[in-house]
Amino acid sequence: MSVTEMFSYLQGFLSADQDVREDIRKVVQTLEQTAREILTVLQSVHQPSGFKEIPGKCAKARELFCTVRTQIAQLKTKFPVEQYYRFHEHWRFVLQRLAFLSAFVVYLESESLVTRGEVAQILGIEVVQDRGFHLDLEDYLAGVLIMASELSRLAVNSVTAGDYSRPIRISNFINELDSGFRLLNLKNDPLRKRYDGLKYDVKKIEEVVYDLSIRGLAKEAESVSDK
Amino acid sequence: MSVTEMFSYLQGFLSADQDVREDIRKVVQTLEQTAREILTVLQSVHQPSGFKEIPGKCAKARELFCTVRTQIAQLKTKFPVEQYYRFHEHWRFVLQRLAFLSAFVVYLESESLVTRGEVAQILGIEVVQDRGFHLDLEDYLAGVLIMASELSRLAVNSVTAGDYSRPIRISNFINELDSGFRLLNLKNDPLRKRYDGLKYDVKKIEEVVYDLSIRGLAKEAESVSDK
Amino acid sequence: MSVTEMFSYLQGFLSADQDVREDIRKVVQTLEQTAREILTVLQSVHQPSGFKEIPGKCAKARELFCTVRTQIAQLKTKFPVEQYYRFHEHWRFVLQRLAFLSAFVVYLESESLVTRGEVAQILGIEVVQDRGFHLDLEDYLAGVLIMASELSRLAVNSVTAGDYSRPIRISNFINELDSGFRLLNLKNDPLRKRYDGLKYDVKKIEEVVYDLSIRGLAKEAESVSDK
Amino acid sequence: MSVTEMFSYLQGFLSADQDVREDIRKVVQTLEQTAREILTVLQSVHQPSGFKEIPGKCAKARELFCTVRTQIAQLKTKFPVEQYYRFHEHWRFVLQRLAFLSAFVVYLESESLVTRGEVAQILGIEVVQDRGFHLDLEDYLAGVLIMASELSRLAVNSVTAGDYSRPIRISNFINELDSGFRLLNLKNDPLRKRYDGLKYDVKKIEEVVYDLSIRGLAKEAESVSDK
Amino acid sequence: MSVTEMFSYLQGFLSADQDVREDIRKVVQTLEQTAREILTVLQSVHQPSGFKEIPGKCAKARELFCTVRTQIAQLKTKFPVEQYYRFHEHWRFVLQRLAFLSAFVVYLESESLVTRGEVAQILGIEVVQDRGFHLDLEDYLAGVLIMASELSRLAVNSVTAGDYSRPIRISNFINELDSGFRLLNLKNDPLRKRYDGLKYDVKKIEEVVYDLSIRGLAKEAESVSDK
Amino acid sequence: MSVTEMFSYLQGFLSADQDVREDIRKVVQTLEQTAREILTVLQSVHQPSGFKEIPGKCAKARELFCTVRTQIAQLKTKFPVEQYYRFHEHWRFVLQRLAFLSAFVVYLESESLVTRGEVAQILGIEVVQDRGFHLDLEDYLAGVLIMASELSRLAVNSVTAGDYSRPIRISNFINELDSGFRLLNLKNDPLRKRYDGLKYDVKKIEEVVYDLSIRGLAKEAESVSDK
Amino acid sequence: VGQDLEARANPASAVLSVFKVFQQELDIKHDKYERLVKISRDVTIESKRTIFLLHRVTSVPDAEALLSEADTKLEAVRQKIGQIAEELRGEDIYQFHRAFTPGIQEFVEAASFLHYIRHRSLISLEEINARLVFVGSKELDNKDSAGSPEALTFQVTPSDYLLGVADLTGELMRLCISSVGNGDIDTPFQLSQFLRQIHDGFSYIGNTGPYEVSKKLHTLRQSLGKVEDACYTLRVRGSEIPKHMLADVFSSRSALVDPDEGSA
Amino acid sequence: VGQDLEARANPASAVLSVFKVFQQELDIKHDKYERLVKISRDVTIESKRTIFLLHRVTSVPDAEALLSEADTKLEAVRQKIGQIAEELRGEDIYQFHRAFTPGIQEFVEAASFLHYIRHRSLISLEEINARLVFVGSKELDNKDSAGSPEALTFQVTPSDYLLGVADLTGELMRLCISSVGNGDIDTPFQLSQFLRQIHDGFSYIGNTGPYEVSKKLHTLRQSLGKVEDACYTLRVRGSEIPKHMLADVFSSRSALVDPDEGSA
Ligand SMILES: [Mn+2]
Ligand SMILES: [Mn+2]
Repeated sequence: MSVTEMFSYLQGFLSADQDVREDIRKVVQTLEQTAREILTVLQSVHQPSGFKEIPGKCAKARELFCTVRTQIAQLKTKFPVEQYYRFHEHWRFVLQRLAFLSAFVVYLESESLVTRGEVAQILGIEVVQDRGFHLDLEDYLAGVLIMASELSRLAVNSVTAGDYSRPIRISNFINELDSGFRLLNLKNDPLRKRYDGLKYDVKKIEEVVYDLSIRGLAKEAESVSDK
Repeated sequence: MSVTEMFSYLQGFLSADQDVREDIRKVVQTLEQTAREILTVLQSVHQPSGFKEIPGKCAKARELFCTVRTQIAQLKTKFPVEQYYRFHEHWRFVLQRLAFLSAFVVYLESESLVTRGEVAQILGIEVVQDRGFHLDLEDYLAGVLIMASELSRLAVNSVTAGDYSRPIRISNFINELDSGFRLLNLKNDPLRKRYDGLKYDVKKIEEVVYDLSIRGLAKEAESVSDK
Repeated sequence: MSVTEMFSYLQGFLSADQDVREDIRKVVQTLEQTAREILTVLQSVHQPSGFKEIPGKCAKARELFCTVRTQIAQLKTKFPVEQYYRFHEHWRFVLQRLAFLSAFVVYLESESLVTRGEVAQILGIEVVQDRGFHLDLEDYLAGVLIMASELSRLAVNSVTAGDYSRPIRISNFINELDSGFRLLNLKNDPLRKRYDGLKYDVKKIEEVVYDLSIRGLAKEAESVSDK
Repeated sequence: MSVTEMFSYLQGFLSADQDVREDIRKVVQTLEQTAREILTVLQSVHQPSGFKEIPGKCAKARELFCTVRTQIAQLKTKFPVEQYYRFHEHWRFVLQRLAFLSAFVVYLESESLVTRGEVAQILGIEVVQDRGFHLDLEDYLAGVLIMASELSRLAVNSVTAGDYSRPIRISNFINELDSGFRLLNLKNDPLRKRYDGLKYDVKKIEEVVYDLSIRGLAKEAESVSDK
Repeated sequence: MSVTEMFSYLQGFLSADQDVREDIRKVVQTLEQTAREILTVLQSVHQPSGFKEIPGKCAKARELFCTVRTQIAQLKTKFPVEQYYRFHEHWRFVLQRLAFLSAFVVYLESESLVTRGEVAQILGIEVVQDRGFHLDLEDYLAGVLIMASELSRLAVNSVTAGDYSRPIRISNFINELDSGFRLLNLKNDPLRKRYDGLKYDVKKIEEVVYDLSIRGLAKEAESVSDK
Repeated sequence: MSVTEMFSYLQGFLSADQDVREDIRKVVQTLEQTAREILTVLQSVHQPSGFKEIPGKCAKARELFCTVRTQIAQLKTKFPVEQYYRFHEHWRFVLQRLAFLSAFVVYLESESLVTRGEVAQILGIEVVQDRGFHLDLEDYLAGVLIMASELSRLAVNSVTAGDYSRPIRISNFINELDSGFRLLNLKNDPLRKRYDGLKYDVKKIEEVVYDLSIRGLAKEAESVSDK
Repeated sequence: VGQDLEARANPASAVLSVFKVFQQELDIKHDKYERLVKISRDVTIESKRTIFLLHRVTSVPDAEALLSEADTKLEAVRQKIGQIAEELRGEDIYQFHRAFTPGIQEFVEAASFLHYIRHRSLISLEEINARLVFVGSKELDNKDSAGSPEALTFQVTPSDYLLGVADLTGELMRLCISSVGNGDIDTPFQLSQFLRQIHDGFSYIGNTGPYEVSKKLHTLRQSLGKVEDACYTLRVRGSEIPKHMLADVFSSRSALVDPDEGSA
Repeated sequence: VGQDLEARANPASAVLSVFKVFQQELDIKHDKYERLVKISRDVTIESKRTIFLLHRVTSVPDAEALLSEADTKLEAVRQKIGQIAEELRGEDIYQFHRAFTPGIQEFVEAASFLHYIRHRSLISLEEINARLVFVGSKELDNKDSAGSPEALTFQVTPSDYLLGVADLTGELMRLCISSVGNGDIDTPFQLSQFLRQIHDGFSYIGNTGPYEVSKKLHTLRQSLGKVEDACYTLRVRGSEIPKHMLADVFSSRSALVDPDEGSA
């Protein structure tokens, strides 16, 4: 085989790789679009009027997650499954956003922490790597941390909207999350940096609860929720 | 499962990942050591005295590649084969050096371009990804480009050592290589940058040949090699 | 001695240095793990339920400091004592965290400022450099400043938990600390930056006391503590 | 002891530390001044006229090294010897420059590689840390690498000045040095980056030798030096 | 003049410049020390006990300003008067602090805004640039803004100390100041950033007044001060 | 129009913009492919054997320029003609390469400098901006400068191929070009950097001519071409 | 000029004569670029001053007078943009875009700020562009109205518009904090609503916008946080009114509890 | 202006009236700064063009004519610097230094380049400053010579001078490479000598100079390397002459071997 033949042959590999990346990029773009739409739907919970409509908003988001699953199904067809990490950077960002959105929907619905398995299910992917396109642990954790910061904003806006009990529930939830993260031995990577942000969220929410407590609104909230 | 249990469980994954990376790093260090030893063996070809000993040096290098194969064999045991790209960054640098060293040995032995398959064989790895730990196409090409730059140095030192025919042969070889690379549609990545360096090697070698020509040394070389 | 012999000999030094650093890194990782565990124990004081259990929590933390002492004892064996500052960066971060944890325990126990000597004792190290592995003054001060920020959080959470007198005591303590720091002539370094954060803690705590005062809760607190 | 007393006491330490650093800075400034003067003396060897005066220039530099020794002697008195690494950053830069200048003088005098011991002797310091103010291995190596780059410049200017044999000797020397460095397992630090520059120096000098060879000037040089 | 002579001349200039800066730095350090002492004296006004002692504290601060004047007098001798802005950065920070301290003393004494002229007088410097070492307008304004932030803290602590009329007077004062600042067209510089902070001070004070109003404490305060 | 509608509208615009860019990128890739093919055809002139085939190679290149014209025609349809500079960056690089290739073909054919109009004609585009898709002056000049560097290489290889008159003609041509470029006032942009490279090309060619002169080969060449 | 010396040396050189033309073309272009940079700097400064002026709206009694003063200032900026349009007459505006984009963004910021204060809504790109139509080369000079009525327009690009609006949010945040300080509790709630819409708009656009927008998103998020915090504080403290001496509050600070009377 | 509205609202406010004065003071300062930035940009551009013109010196026959053209151009730059000096009249020049330092550095580069070409030596800071003395406010306007003969001077700072000279070395390197290309082998050796002196001067100053100088030292070292390489090449190739048809060379390229005839 001459050098020319050899390089022609190699070019085939390069083209194939570029085509795969091009294909992935396109699907990822549609995924990003859908993720932004879900975000738009869920962000309305910060509106004073949005509080009553949470179940409706969640249902709406759940519908859009169908689209997400279809799009991810398409994404899976674009490359051999064992090359997940070869192309990981292409979808890592959007996958973290989607993990966040899943976690946020689940929290709004049930005030509980979504598990990695649940996120995988919502997105129509696997948890464990050997079973196919999966949710990397770091990406799941990043999604959870993005949600924590959204919840600290929600605590503030709940009060503005006159809901005094939600912040207290958020506070408990976030504290539990913080303890959980303290069990992890994180490397000095982007995830660690994101985790360092969590303590600001914790503090912010504690201050909201404090404001309610000192004005006797926390008790009021409790008694309301007791009924 | 409580949040605490969940995070304890997740920590298991993180620890495992960190251990794998630690193990990989250690084996990669031994590989780097061996690569430096092979380089030291091959560097002697640039010495005036080294020109006659090329076959011996190549044999010596071939022996050291045995060690490389053993070390790569160890490396393979450190992580699941389908996670190659997850840890690629750890060995990418040394693998490119080893591809260069393989290409250089083969060139010194036969004045021909090593194929990706041959490099894989020398290193005891696969060409195609699905068959296991393999040589990424980009890493192979990077190795070839490092060799091109080494050859421009060799052309210069050949003249110093009084060998006037080798630069002309190198020139032909490098021109062929250059044409080959021109068939490739490279992305704007480190490889592309390395390839941009090739034209300086081509030019340098052409200038060596020019220097020989204008002094009538090129003809002399031809007539010698004709005999 | 030939150049080759000389460099072989020098490589011995480099390897030894790398081994020492590797050893240090490993022990430091275990220290970080223990520090996170102590933090988890002490974090519970921010919970409404945690206020009564402070003595118990402190005792628990004191126990874990035994582990810290054992780990630091190991750390000391990893390098010659006079090269403390050569490797300082490796343990500086965790040592500041441990100084903070010591200061926090001591404050929770006795509402007094831990001295550098006490911290050194808790960690099983020296105060003065010439006597061995010691606590750098800057690291001690950094630990104290981290505690100040933790106390501003504690003041907030005390109110939530219905303890109205603790914030006032914290306020006095932090004011004293602030005056103390004002005696120091700090360079423009990370410590200075941390110290700049202290004034936000002071202000926050003053606002908590204000909130109590304007609602007549401060007096209530005093009368309670008078009894 | 009140907090105020405690901080007054601590301020004593901080002031002492700042005074030490101030003192060190001042001596280091005088050292830098002397180092620049030595450099100015030695740089004249690049002048066409400077070649004959090398012994004189070296003698001049040797005299200035007396000043250096006096200044370093002063430096040593400014801080406790076991705190070398605490203040290392203050003199690291100038010590590397001085190691370079020592290596350059020794090379110009004897065309041999200065040992770490010789540099230490020229500067009036120790080699081994436990014996006092010493020359860190990395600083010695950095100095040697700076010299390598100066020698590649010298090879060029030697030719311009009509000295055709010096570049060939420099080439041999640098090749030996390169082999030496290849024995070292350098970390990914500034020293490694500097070492990466060595290969450009090697190549540059090889090209000078090539230019001489192809014009028959190398032989001429040899025959001259044979006499 | 030869190139060497020219550079010697320039080097002389640069050395002189460095010496001047060194001298300035030293005096500035003593100024910073005195400024911190004045601050410590004035900080006590935030203490409940401190409110009655304001005149005494102000007198104490006035005394310390004598030291400031002496120190600034020394500073003036360190550089040619027409090169004020060449070295401005060295004392800008401390001058702003001193302007703040002057403004704070004057406010505490007379509840009025210190004029630029008064600050200049307190510090023993000029107002107008051409008359010598002067107070830059931006530095005066920065000092005033630092005071505004201190006053918002004072309003909070006044309430804690049971003084309900002071916050209202502070509120009027700060509002007038705010109107003044609104007239200025600032660049995107540190002053602008500080001015943005003023809005938060105004807001904080408004909140204090509001808290007093809804509790009828504002009226009480007015009637007290009316008497 | 509501804020949401406005952002939808803007998003539409941005998406459209992205689509246009995507379309442009694709056509530009095909252009780059063709440009590389033309280059490969023309590269053979550097081979000893290639000198006789210049006319044939030029013809071959001319054919490939038909493809270029078709591809540029497609490119033109991808965006509104008056927004040339909005997307300029996408094709600037390839257009400069194509200008170079046009200039090189024209030089090889007629040893004259291609005009901007001729390049435009070869590429099927306009010269003047208001008439549509045109050749920016800077891009034309960049192309000419790339050719200059190619000609310096050609001068070297001509000698190797035994053609001693071509370098002298190239020398005259390049000198004229150099005079032309000296008339321009360039900004500190890539073109300026490229123009700085021209000086090295001129220098290189001068050296070739010098080498021919001292060997009497230049005269020989002239007398040959005089015939 | 130097080229003449050259030309005299090689009178017949075709190359030199075309390069002489090139020299002119390049110099003309660079000169135009420079002029645009200078006008853009003026536009920036005057726009910034308009923004400062507008912040005074919360502290003056006669807001209308101030707004009309802002109109006058912006009209002057508009005239400067007219100069830019004049320079760009017949040019591809993207060719010189980098020269004037900072000024145009600042103008969008100022114009949209004024528009918000007056109309409590977001000015659209079309509304901005509609104002940037200039008739004749000296529009102000009314005597010359018989001259060529050729309309000259300047088109703000969607990207510049977006970047200007992103900066507007910072000014709105400042306005919000000032309003609280001035005892106006209506404006903050209005502003938080409005800012949230813009924030949601930007997050809808996400990373499809120009790179600089993504960079500004962080600041935008912070501004929104500050405004939301301010509203939160107002709400929390408002919750205490009923429990303490309510009558008092009504009499002394009626504005606080009557949200319809905020300073619009 | 807005302040009037304010003042009308609080007619008695002393605070507002002093802040009105502050507003003026700040605006005057910022306006001056802006004007200086603009003049500085002009100085930069014209200096750069002078440098380009000077590079033509190796390719024109009548160097003197070109140099006098450069003189004229630099005189225009000087006038612009006169405007800067006018703006700075009575001011502390360091107050606005950041506004005009880029222009002044470029002027130093151009003036020292011209000086080198003419005198083959480094212009001193004093020589530069001696030229920046302006008599009267409109020095060019000679009719007005009866007016105030008050001398206005501009003082280039040593730092700006050093930074300009550091940049000069880049131009000298370009000149050197061009010279080789034009067959002038004398100039490169002269230049390498001169550049080496400047290089040694800068390394003597080391890190005691302003921070920007240290940054430029690397480029300076590279330029010196290029010039030394060029001289090396000339020497190496020169070594071959005696061995091949020496007569030929003498006849056809006498300039090459007669170093006294280089284009000075
Ligand atoms: Mn703004
Ligand atoms: Mn320049």
